Amino acid sequence: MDSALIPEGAKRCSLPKFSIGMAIVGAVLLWGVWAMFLCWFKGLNQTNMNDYYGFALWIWADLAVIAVGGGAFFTGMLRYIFNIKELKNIINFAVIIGFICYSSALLILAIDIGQPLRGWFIFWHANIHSMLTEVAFCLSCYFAVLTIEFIPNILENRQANKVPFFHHLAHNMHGIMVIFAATGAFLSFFHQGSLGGVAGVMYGRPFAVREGLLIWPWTFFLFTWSAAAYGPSFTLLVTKMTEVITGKKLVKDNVVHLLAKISGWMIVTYIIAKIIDTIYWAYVTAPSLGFKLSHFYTDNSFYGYWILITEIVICGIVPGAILVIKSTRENPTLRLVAIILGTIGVCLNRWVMVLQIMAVPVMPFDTWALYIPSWQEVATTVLPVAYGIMLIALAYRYLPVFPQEKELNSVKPITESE
Amino acid sequence: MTQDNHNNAYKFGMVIDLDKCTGCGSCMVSCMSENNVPFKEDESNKRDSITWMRVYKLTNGKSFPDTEIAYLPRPCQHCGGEGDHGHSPCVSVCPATATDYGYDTGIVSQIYTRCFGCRYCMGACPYHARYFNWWDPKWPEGMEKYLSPDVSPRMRGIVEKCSFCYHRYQAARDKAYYHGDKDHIKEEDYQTACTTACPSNAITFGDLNNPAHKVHQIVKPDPHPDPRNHHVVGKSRNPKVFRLLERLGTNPKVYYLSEREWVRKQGDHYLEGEWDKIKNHHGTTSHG
Amino acid sequence: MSELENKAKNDSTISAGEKIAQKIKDDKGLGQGVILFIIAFVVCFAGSTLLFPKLLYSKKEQPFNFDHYLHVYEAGDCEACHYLREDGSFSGIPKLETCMECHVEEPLGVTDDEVVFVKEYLAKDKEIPWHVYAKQPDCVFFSHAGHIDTGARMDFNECHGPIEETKTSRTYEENRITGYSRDIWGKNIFGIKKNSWDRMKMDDCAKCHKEETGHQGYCFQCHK
Amino acid sequence: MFPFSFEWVWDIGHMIFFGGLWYAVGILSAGMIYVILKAAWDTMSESINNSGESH
Repeated sequence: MDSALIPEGAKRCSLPKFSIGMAIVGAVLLWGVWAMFLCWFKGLNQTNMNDYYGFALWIWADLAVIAVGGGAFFTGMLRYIFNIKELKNIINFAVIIGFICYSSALLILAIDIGQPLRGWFIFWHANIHSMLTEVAFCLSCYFAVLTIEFIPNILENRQANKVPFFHHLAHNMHGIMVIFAATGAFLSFFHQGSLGGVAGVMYGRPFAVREGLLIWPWTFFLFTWSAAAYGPSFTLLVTKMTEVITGKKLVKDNVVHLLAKISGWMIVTYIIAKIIDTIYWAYVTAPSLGFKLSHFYTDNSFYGYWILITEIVICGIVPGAILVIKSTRENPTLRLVAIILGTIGVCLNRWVMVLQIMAVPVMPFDTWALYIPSWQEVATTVLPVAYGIMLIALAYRYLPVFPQEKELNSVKPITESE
Repeated sequence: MTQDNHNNAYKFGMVIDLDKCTGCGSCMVSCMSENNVPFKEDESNKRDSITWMRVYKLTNGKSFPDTEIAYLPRPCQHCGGEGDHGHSPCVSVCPATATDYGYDTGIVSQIYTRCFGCRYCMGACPYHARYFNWWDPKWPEGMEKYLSPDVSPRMRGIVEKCSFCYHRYQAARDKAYYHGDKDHIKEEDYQTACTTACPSNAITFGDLNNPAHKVHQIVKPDPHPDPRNHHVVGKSRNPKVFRLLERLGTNPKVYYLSEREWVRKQGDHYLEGEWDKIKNHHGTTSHG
Repeated sequence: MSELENKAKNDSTISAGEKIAQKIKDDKGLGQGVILFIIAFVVCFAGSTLLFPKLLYSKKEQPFNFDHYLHVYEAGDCEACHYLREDGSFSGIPKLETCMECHVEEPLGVTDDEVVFVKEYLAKDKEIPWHVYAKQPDCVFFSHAGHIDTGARMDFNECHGPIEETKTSRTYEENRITGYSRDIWGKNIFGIKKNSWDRMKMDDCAKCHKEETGHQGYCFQCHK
Repeated sequence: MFPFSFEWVWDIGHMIFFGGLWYAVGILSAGMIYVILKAAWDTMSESINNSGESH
């Protein structure tokens, strides 16, 4: 029915089958949208946040999607600025994932603020000394960059490309993409960093505070580094998931291996920096404020040392090692384990740097604060996932996302797919 | 406010005698009614109800018969920030400049119509002095007529906190203008609601910069940075006076006074053996 | 085959740029398009400048007309009714009690407005619900003591305009969204200011403070 | 955000921060304008060339 829209030579499942899949995900999306409107019209009392625990589950989701969305800027930087040719086979998909992540992040921020109609104050009345201001500016600008990077791919749709203007526009945009990618890399560097700075500058919170360079605490650099390290892992993970669901091979192994290798080396270097940072914080920064490390990890039912070990060893050193060593990297199972662990690791890091901070008591006579998210918070956190699945499905069905798809799937007919 | 006023600025502060405090809660009640704090339908969850002034209960952790109790009222600490330069934990992080540090008074403001409710300041404040309006403000019927016209009520979705009853400072300044001496607000003309309401006179309020004010005489603030930690300024030279979490360098303007060592020790975190070294260290000079 | 194509075929040696220029010149629809654009622009412009303020502001008449000119003449000066109290606070618009210092239960004149005043308010001992042109939003603290003779020695015309010369009370306009008086945002929809009293937004306060004191002020100086 | 807004101060911090911001915004918008104009130009010249060659 919609075969005229489907990329030439590509096999896609039937429209009814596709529609049923979309309807199921769409139902989840609507649930999230309903919760979103509840938060907007009834206020943040719909959540289980309180004055002790002022950041919700979705703020973690916000930081996490931005972190894993870092694959777009880093892959883009490698493709366009360092001119690594192989990556052109995955850059489209990396951009789409980035686009989903960043649009979700902006949406979450719009739900999170208590007075959404005043959201523009952050731009208009900007306090440039606040890390959050830098986040807002760079996030919005970088979202514009991702949109610009996504547009040519949309215009390459079979029907759209027949319009001469669109054809030329897509072609010309490819021509100067290096400029957009460079601007994107610049913006990304700062907003990823500023998100890390958000926690690092809170000198009233010994669990979060870090010393640093000039105005930037070390978390600034660690966040940028970790997004660049784990982002490509997430890109690979989503590619793998898409391959499993569609039952097709979409990207050649050499491309996957290259990106995995880059991600691996970035993870290894990051985790070394992270370990140094953790040790310095545990043995110098925190004790200078009167805190022992055990203060942050004991006397409560949830935040134990396990979280530190999981983040650094299981989800840091392990995936880093797997991806760096050639034999394990080229083993599909181990590689999958590594990219899953890596994605969990960076998400866990964001959880620690935004929510655990709220839980740790600072005044000596104060108590741990724990909270359980309400269904509205869960629904609005699931919302971006449903939205992401729908957008990827639509993009995969109608846009030439994977340049190698035709070549890889031309020999034998492939099973039906979504 | 002229620039030269910057030089002989006020620095309003408070000292609370924890040995006099009985934990009666008068300060909390007077604060709420003075500052138009709204009610919640169900006030049983204290973690999302608004209490600009909150009384904490401290114990020495010993079992009967050695148990001792102290109460610690906690208003906004009006931090001067690291080095007392005005970069308070909350002010420096607010993305929309909805809160600023008044260099003329040392008071940290909160502008309700500017705040858009990102709650970053709440995360940055270690004292939990900032409160979010989770609900629309509501008062029992007819009670809106008793609201103070000098204090702006707050809307849902924004952050609020103790202002050291700033409207009383504004009124005192008007009075000083009328009497032709705008640069000298009398001690008795500007007192916060909690200070005047405390039945045991535990709270003393005034200008920390003015040696004639009682608060200055009790605290004897050291104008020089602490040689052991340059972020800390205004340490008390009175050995019985301490501030909450002084080592973080937030430089609060609320001081606490207690004869009891275990109470003073609860003001901050100390590693093993540190307290014994630190407890006798006060401002650089003993005469003040 | 269109006229354009003919031309292009006949004259294939000229460059692409010249062709496009020619194409534009030949396009008879262009003139109509330009006219349509201008009309649309004028409609939108007029709509936004003339209609929008009408939609945004509701008009309210004062309870009855008040003759400032006559009252200043009779009472001697402004301070007879608007004065500073001893605690430095400002009396604002006088209550009925102050009016009754002169209007002792009987009219002093014969105007219709005075009839309304006596019948509706004086006889019923009811306060007059004046609409206050200069009323600032609730979050604003304004110190009269700090600005008039006791403080910065400003003339009240600077903010209120020549109100002592007015014989009638103008219509009060209220912003339907914010509920603020139109005098705050200003009469001119583009925010152009001719007189110092045309507008009283935060930026206007800050500008004067900056000029006079060297600092635009900390938030709490003017907020509550 | 703009030099006429209340919070603006002509200090080094504002100049660096907003300098960087407006620089990035400027590059992005200039790039997009250039690309759109060039695409329009290409489309027009192509349509003229094609119509010329089609006969």
